Amino acid sequence: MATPAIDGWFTTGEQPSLLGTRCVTCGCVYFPKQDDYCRNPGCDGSEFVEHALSRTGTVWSYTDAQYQPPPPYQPPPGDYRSFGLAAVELPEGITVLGQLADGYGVDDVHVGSPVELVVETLYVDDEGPRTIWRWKPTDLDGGTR
Amino acid sequence: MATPAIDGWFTTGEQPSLLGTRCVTCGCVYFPKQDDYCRNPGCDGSEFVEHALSRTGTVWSYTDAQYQPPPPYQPPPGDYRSFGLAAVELPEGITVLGQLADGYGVDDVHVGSPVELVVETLYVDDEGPRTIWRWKPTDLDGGTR
Amino acid sequence: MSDVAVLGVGMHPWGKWGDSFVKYGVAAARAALADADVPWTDVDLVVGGETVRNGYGGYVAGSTFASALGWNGARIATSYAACATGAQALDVARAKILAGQSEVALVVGADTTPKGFLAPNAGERWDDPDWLRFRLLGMTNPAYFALYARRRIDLYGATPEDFARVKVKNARHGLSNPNARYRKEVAVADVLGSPVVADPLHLLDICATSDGGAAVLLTSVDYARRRGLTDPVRVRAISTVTPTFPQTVIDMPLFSTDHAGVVPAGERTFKESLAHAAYEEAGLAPEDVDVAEVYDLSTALELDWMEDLGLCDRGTAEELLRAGETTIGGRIPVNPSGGLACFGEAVPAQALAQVCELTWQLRGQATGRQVEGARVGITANQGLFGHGSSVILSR
Amino acid sequence: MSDVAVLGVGMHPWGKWGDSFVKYGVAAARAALADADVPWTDVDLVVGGETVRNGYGGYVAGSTFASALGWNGARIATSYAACATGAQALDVARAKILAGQSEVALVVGADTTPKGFLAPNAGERWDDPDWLRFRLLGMTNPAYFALYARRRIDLYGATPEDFARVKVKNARHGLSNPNARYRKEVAVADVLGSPVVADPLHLLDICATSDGGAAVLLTSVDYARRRGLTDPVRVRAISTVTPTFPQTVIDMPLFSTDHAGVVPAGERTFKESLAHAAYEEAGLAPEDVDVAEVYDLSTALELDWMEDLGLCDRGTAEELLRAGETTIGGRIPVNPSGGLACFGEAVPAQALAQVCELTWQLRGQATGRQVEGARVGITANQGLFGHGSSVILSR
Ligand SMILES: [Zn+2]
Ligand SMILES: [Zn+2]
Repeated sequence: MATPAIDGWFTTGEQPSLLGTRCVTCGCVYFPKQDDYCRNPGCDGSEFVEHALSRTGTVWSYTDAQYQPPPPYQPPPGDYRSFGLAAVELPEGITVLGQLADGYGVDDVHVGSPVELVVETLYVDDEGPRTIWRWKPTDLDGGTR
Repeated sequence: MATPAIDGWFTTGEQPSLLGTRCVTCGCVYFPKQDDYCRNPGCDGSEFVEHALSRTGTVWSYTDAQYQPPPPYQPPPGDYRSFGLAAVELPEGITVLGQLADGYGVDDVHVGSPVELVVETLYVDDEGPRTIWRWKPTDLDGGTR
Repeated sequence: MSDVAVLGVGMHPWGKWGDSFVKYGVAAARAALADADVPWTDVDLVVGGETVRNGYGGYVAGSTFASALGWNGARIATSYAACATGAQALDVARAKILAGQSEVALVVGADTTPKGFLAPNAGERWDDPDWLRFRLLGMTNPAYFALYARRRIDLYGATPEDFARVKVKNARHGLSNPNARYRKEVAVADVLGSPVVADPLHLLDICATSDGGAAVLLTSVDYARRRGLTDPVRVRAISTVTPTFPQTVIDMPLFSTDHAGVVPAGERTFKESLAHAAYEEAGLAPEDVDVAEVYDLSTALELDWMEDLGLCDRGTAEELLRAGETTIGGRIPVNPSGGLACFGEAVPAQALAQVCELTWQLRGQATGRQVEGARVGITANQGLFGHGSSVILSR
Repeated sequence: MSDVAVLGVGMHPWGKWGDSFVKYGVAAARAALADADVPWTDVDLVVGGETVRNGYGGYVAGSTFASALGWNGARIATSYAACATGAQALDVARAKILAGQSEVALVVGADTTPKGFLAPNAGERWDDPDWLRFRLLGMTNPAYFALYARRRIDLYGATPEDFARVKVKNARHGLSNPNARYRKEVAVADVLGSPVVADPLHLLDICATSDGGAAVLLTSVDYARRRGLTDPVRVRAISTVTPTFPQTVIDMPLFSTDHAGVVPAGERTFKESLAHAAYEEAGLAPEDVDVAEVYDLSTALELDWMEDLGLCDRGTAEELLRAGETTIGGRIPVNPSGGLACFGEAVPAQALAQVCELTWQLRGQATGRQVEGARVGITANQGLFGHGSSVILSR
């Protein structure tokens, strides 16, 4: 059975989403989760609730990894294949990094193009597949490119 | 065959000695070896020759290790046995740390008592015994203790 | 005018909490800000005491704390100096204030430490003396402390009972200190009955490693005055001098002393010179000191420090101790906070914790451990590789 | 008077020498002392730029260099601030001088770096973003640089050829620089023919990691005058400001920006604010700048920096580049040293190397790469976790 590569950073259902926290005092959202202190300099809040981030957003920028990254990166089984990476602006005003979904690369996105969150296998270890969130392009033809 | 636990720090013959270096410019002696720059603030020497330290000296202070030290310490085979440690003043004016020779402990030395350098097995690895310099008390009865 | 004001101090209690060092640092920082009644947004400089055992966030402690408190555009700096880290961070903050480049500087140190002996980070490093001393000699930190302790016995007639008395005293001092980790009476027999770690030192002679955090809010004297504080606690000296060659006392984590055969050794040992420079800078003398916080990594080291600070002659610290003169109420109380004996060591926070304690003492706020009428306090510590510090505060 | 004098500068050539970082640092320090004709024993403060990849000696760089040069009782400090380390070390030295606590301060940075991608230290650290970004995303440093480069293409019409032109220019600049590691002409076709590492960046767009060392001897203006130097190169500004919340540009090694939904973003980006603070402190404007040394971790980043420093409007750096205005002889030469393109990055030394180069430029000693008549120079760099610096020197 697939398990997340890290606990508590995202949900894994049909409509997965990233899990951050929101400061109860000022409303600022944090990803990864912030539980102890609010990083808004005008707020000394210390109470947080879990907050699911928007599942869709637009590409702020993007690239790929044409060489295998060094450890602690865990390569998937088989020969190395490059993968895409994108920083995605979510409507609530936070930009989040992620790999591009399997099969998508830098030619499938441009600055401003829409993506949605998916969960896919990152690597496989003794306990089976380990999953991670990824950004999947949703408008392959409608871009301005 | 026994090999030193570290290369070039000591000789292993019948009269073993620690190997340091001496600054050709000012004569300051260094142990461990100093090869690149002289640490005498009044000297900018950068040429050094190997220098064998005195094989005998007097105890500056001493203690033992009654608990097994953490890695990268490599314990010898078998149950843990405590070992002695001493800082020894050599006649040329340098004080050097070392374990006490096998079988000797804190009751066998006192501040000012004489010791001489021996080489013994520190631990054993795939390539056999690994040796280290140690200080051996030479006047077990003549002390003022 | 080369003074700066200590406007606020704060700590996160020492213990083994298992949280991130950042949480302790933020708690201490907010406590210091609250103590001074200064808003975070007034802070124009954050100096972090680095911790080298907590990933990248620890290497960039100034940034980590500034970010956690909320980026406000303040300048940042990060200092590292082993056990003297906190004092050096304080020194950077003071210099920036005296240079007119900062008015309100927050200095923060915090650590999360592993159990047991402090050991080097993972990996093989055949050119790193701190790694090699474990590999080749099994020479732990307590073994170095034991060398110094043994010399007191062989040279000055100290006894293991004397060392135990230091622990007994400090345990009593720390009983009601809310930030101390250990708050329990200890008897001489408890110390002598605890296992020997490195002869002559018992487990209870040696300080533990702890989690903890401490913060000091330094400001210009002008800023303090504008806030109505005309008589704040002031930093009078921060000594961070280094040894002079040849250093002839074996120093953790080294294998040897310097060679004294060519250049003669100086008149003062390194630890003596730390205190000497502090007194010179403050224009004060040992006789002026009312209270001292010194680095009792071991009980015996506290006795060394008393002499290094000039609080008594060489070889006579045991006399003062036995006479009760270093207890609160005595002539020169040492470690009224309870010292490392009650706190355990949290490296980048420790020198700042000393400053926190002296501030409370000089303000008369050290409830349950107050040195009455204290006007001048001194701290001392020593780290690896020629680091050390001595800070003098006065009212 | 808030200036300090740059009395001496020195470097150990960049390369892959395989020696200890200490050796490079000592060589650079001795070169700076010789350049200034000041004896080591005059130095009263050593500030080390820390390297976190070289064992304990690297963590305590100030101590390591002071000890290697020979303990002389000087004060020491060690600074860490990722790529801004050298500038922060310089800032500490300047503050101590301006505070009247030092007259002659030696600032030293040196590094030995592994081949290939910079990767985190060994060990599992599930709360360390620098470790997690590799583990969860495979997000290397060049990938961050590529995000910024791609935005120039999509937003401003930059091309991979433009990026290659930066490399061609810098390679030519560095041809006769004796401290540069790479001294070879490069053609646009060479860059575009090299493998893509992180689209759109090719191998030759990205700087290597190098061994190297740099040192700067700072003194009070008084000390310089007493030595007969009435017109030394002066430090006019050292900006080490941090971001303001929310930081809305994704920053290495983080997973996300701050949330801009509650507190509105400030008017300047972090990198813009670094330069802005430097100009304010120096009382100068971008128009006053004759030469710039900026952190070209990638070719495209040099173009970003030109705009961040106000040397041209946003989105117009390519125009200047194509017109040859950033070449020596042009309106505003950028990276006359050859930049990181010719040096490769040696983290704690790099920001000091920039100051060395500007010092040579302002003295008219940059043989083979001299920007004629240069009177004002600016540097810029950015490190991880909200670190960055901008230094202004003038004659
Ligand atoms: Zn909040
Ligand atoms: Zn010499």
